[in-house]
Amino acid sequence: MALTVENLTEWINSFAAKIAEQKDYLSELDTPIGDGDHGNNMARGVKAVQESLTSKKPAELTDAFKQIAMALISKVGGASGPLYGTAFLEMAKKSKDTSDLTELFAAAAAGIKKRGGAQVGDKTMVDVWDPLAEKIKAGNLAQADVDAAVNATKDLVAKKGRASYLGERSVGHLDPGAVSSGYLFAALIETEGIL
Amino acid sequence: MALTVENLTEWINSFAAKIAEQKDYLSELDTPIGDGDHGNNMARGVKAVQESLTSKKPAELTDAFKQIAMALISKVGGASGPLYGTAFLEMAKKSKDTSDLTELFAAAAAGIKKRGGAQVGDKTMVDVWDPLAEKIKAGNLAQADVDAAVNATKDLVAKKGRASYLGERSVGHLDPGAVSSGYLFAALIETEGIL
Amino acid sequence: MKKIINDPSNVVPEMVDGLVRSYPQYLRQLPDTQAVVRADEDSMADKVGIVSGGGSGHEPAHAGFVGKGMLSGAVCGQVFTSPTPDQIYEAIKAADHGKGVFLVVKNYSGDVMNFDMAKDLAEVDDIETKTIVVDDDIAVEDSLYTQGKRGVAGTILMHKILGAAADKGASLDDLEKLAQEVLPNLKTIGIALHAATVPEVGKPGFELKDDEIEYGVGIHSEPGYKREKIKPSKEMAEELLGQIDKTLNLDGSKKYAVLVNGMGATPLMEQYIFAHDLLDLLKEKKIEPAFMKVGNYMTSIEMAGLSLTILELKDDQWLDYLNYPVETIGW
Amino acid sequence: MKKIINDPSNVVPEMVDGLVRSYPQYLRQLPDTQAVVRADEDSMADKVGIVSGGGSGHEPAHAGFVGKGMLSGAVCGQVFTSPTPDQIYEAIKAADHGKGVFLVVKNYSGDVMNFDMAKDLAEVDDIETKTIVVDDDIAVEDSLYTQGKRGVAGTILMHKILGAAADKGASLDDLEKLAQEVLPNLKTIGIALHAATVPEVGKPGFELKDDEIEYGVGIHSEPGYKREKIKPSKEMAEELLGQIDKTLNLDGSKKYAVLVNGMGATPLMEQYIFAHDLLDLLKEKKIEPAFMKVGNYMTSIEMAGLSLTILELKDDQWLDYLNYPVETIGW
Ligand SMILES: Nc1ncnc2c1ncn2[C@@H]1O[C@H](COP(=O)(O)OP(=O)(O)O)[C@@H](O)[C@H]1O
Ligand SMILES: Nc1ncnc2c1ncn2[C@@H]1O[C@H](COP(=O)(O)OP(=O)(O)O)[C@@H](O)[C@H]1O
Ligand SMILES: [Mg+2]
Ligand SMILES: [Mg+2]
Ligand SMILES: [Mg+2]
Ligand SMILES: [Mg+2]
Repeated sequence: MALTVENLTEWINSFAAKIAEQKDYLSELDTPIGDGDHGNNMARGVKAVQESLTSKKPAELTDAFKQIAMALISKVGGASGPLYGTAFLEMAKKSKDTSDLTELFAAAAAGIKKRGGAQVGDKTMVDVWDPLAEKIKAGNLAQADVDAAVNATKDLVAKKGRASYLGERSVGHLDPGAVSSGYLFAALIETEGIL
Repeated sequence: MALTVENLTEWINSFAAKIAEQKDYLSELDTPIGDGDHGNNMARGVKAVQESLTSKKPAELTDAFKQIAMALISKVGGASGPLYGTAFLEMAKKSKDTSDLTELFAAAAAGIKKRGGAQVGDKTMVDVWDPLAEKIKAGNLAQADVDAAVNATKDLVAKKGRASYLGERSVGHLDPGAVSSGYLFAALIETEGIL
Repeated sequence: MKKIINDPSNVVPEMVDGLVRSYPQYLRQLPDTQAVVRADEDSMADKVGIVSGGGSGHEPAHAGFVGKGMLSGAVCGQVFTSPTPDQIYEAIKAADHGKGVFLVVKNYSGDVMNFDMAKDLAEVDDIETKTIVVDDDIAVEDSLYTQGKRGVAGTILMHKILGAAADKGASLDDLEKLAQEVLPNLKTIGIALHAATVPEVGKPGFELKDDEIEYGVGIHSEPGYKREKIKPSKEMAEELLGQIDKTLNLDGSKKYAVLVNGMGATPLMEQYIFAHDLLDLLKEKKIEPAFMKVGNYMTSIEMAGLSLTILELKDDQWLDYLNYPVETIGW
Repeated sequence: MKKIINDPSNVVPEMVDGLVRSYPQYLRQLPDTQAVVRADEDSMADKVGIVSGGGSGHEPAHAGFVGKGMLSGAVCGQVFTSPTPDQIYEAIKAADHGKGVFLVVKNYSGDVMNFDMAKDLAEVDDIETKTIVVDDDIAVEDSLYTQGKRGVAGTILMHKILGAAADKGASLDDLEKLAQEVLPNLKTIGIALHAATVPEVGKPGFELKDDEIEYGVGIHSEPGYKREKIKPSKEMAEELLGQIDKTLNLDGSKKYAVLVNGMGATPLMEQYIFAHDLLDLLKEKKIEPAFMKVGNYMTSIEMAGLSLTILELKDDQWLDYLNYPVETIGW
C-alpha cells in the first residue's frame, strides 16, 4: 500500500473518467443552487491534467502533484479551480517529506479550508474532504463513507460559494463541488494498492 | 345632395367610428406585409380629428378640411399620415372654389399619387382612392364598388410602401391602407344626403 | 409581451423624457414635441444644422447621436412610425443657425413623405434645407418602380461623416455633395434570430422557429430574402459578407470602414464573435478595416440579430470624419 | 438556444479575439491568455495599474473599460467563471509600471480566490498589489458567516473613480483608501424578465413564466429575493429605489450618482422609460442626480432586465472622477 507516480496517475485518470462521464450531471446539480458550470469547469480541468501528465511524464510524486495542481489552477477557473488547485499544491508541498496519504489529505483539506474560508457544515466540498481525510487517517475509507459525506450536503444550508445566496432555498440540493470531490475519493478507493 | 360642414362632420365621425372599431383588424392586416401599426396610426389620427372638430367647430368647409388635414398630418405619422393629410389638404384647397365632391375627390386622389409616387396597381390606398373618385364622378358610387376596389388589392404585388419589400410574397394579402380608405368611402355612402 | 414599460401607447414620450433628463448635458427637448436638439447651443453657431430622426425603437439612434460633432437634432416618431411634419419642422427651426439645415432620412415611404412635408413648411420660413435619403440595405432590390432599398444601420456612419464635416464648416451644398458621394459606397445587410415586439402591437413582427434565422431583415421586422436553420457565426458572416461583396467588390487595395451593429437583444459577446469571424474572412481578402465599430447603434427594439455595414472609403477625409471627436451619448 | 456563436466551448477566445482586433487602438491581448491591456502603453507610465476582470458574459465589462483614464487591464474568464490565477498574474505584470497594481474584484468566491492566488504569484515578483472586493448588490444579506453581498454593476463606477484617480497620480495606498471610502456608499439592485443562457449550458439559468419577473437577481442568474407578476415600470422603479433607500437613506441635501444598467437583452427604450420613472421618484425626494448614466455596462449575456446603482457622492472629487475623460470602448 504505497503511493507511486503510477497509481497516482491511475487514480487521477479514473477521477478524470468519472468527471467526463458525469459532466452534465455536475452542471445540472450546479443549476438550481449555482451557475450551472461545475461540470464544464471540472471537465476542462481534468482534461488539462491528463494532457499535462501525458505530455510530460512526472518523475517524482511532487512533480506529479504540482503538474496536477497547475493544470487545475490554470484551467478550471471559478471557485472550484483554486480550491482543487490548492488541494493538490498542498499535497505537492507535503509530498517532499512523505508519501503517506493521511498526511497528504490532511494538508489538502486544510488548504481548501484556508483558501475558501469554509467550515464543515457550510455545504461545500469541505464537507467531503474533511471527514474523508479523517477516514483515511482511521484507515477505513469506504464507498459508503463517500456516499454518506456527499449525501449529507443535501440537507445543509449553504454558507459559502454561490449557493449561499439562496440561503434556506439551498436545502434539498446536493452541493456540486461535494459531488465532484466524492468522485475523487471513489476513484481513490477503486485504485488498486493505493490506500 | 350637397356637402355641408354638418354632413362632412357626420361622414368623418362615421369614418372615425369604423377605424376605432377595426383598429386591431387594420394592424393585423399590416402585420404580414407591413409593420403592424396601421390601425394604431389611424386610430390616433381620427381621434385627433374628432377632438379638433369638437374643440373648434369649423365655420366653413375649407376650415373643416384644413382642421382634418392638420390633425391627421400631426398625429398619424408613418406613411399613411402624410397621404391622408395630403388628401384632405388638397380638398381644403379645392373647397375654396367648389363643394362638388367629384372635384374634391379628384384633387385628393391626385394629391395622394403625387405625394407617394404610387400608381394604380401598386397595391396601396391609391387603388381605392383613384377608381372610387372616378365612381363619384360617374355618380354611381356604391358599397359593392368599395368592396371590389379594396378586395382587388389582395392579388396585387406591392410596389410602394413597406409591403413592397416582400415583392411576390405580398400577394394574397389586402393592403391595410386600402382597407382603411375603403372605410372612408363606406362612411361617405352611409352619410345621408352627401353624395 | 414582457417589457419594462407603463402604458404601451405612451412609451415614446416617457422614453424621450427619461433620455433627456438623464443626459441634460447633451440634450434639450423641444416643447410639446418628441424632438430633441443639442443642449450645447454654442456648438451649432454659424454651422449648418443636421437633423435626422424616424420612428422610435432604434435607440440609441437617433437622439443618442445628437451632440457636438454629430447631429444637431433628432425627431422621435411613434415606435417604428415616422415622425410627423410639424415635429420635424420644429427640429429644423431649432437646428437652423443661419446656414440652413441638412436632413438625413432613411428610405421608408413614411419618413420620406413626412420629411418632405416638413421641408415644405421650412421653405415658407426661408430656411434652406437639403436632404439625403439613405438606402444602404442591400437586402432589397433597388428599382425605380418600388420604394427601393431601405435605410438601416449605415445611416449612423452617414450621420458621423456629415456631422464632422458640418462641424468643420461645410456648407449645405458641400454636405449634399459629400452625402451623395458617400451613399453609393455604403452597404448594409442584416440577420435576425427573433423579431421585435412593438409595445402597442404586443406580439413579435414575425415568428421564427427555435432553430431558424432570417437573412436580410429590416429594422422594423420587415421580412428578409431567405429563412434558414441556424448556422455557426462563421457561416452567417460568410453569407452577409458575400452579399456585400457582390455590390462593393471588396478589394485588398482599398480602404473600408466596418460597422457590426447589434439589433437590441443580441449581447456584445455574440457581436464580438461575429466580428472575429468577419475579420478572418476579410483577412483572406487581404483587408484590414481602416475603421471598425461593434455594438448597438441602430437597434430594432429587442430584436435579436445583427447587421453588417461596410463603407468603402473612397476619400481619406471620410476616415478623418469617422475618427473626428464627438460629444454624444451613443457614438 | 439560438446564438451567433460557433463552438459553445470556444466563445471566450473568439470573443476576445474579435474585440481586440476590432479595437486595436484601445486593446492589446497578452499572448496565450484571455487577458487584455491598454494598447496605449504611454498612458500607463509612472502610474499605478488597475486590473479587473472576472467571468465573461458581462460585456462591455470588463475589457470595454480598459483604456486611458480607466482600467489598465482586464482578465476574461470562461463565461460566468472566474479567470485563473496565471492569467490574472500576466495582467498584473503587464499593468505594473513600477508603482504597483490595484485589483478590483467582484465578491464571488471564485473571483476572490483566484485573484488572491494571483496576488501570491505577483508577490514573488515583488509587484505590490492591493485589492478592493466590490460587494454592491444589496439583494443579498451581508453576513460574516457567508460569502456576503455580490459584486455587480456598481463595480463600473468603482472602475471609473479609481481609474481617474490613478491617471491623476494616486498611489497604491491612496487608491486603497479611496476604494474603501467609496464602497460603503455604492448600492445596486437588479431585476430580471428572463435569465441568461450560458452557451455551454444551453438553457436559461432559471425559468420565469411569461408574466413573471424576479427582483434581486445577480449577474449570473443567481436567484433574487422575490418573484412576482410583471408590473408597470413605475412600480418596478419604486421597488428598486425603495430597497436602495433602506440602505442609503436617500436625502435631498446629498449628492448622488445614478447608473441604470441594462442586462443585455433589454433595449434602451425600456431603460429610458425606467429612468423616467426613477427620476420622477427621486424628484419627489428632491433629488436630482449629480451624475447619471443609462445603458448596457455590466450585462449578463442576454438576460432581460436591468439594475439600479446609486452612489452617494460623499466627496465632490468623486464626481470629478466620474466626469474625468476616458478613452475606452464601453464607458
Ligand atoms: N468558499 C468555498 N469553500 C469551499 N468550497 C467552495 C467555496 N466556494 C465554492 N465552493 C465549492 O465550489 C463549488 C462550485 O464550483 P464551480 O461551480 O466550479 O465554481 P463557481 O461557483 O465559481 O461557478 C461548490 O459546489 C462548492 O463545493
Ligand atoms: N408611396 C405610397 N403611396 C400610396 N400609399 C402608400 C405609399 N406607401 C404606403 N402607402 C399606404 O400606407 C399604408 C401603410 O400605412 P401605415 O402602416 O400607417 O404606415 P407605415 O407603413 O409607415 O407603417 C399602406 O397600406 C399603403 O396603403
Ligand atoms: Mg458554478
Ligand atoms: Mg404600418
Ligand atoms: Mg409604421
Ligand atoms: Mg461559475
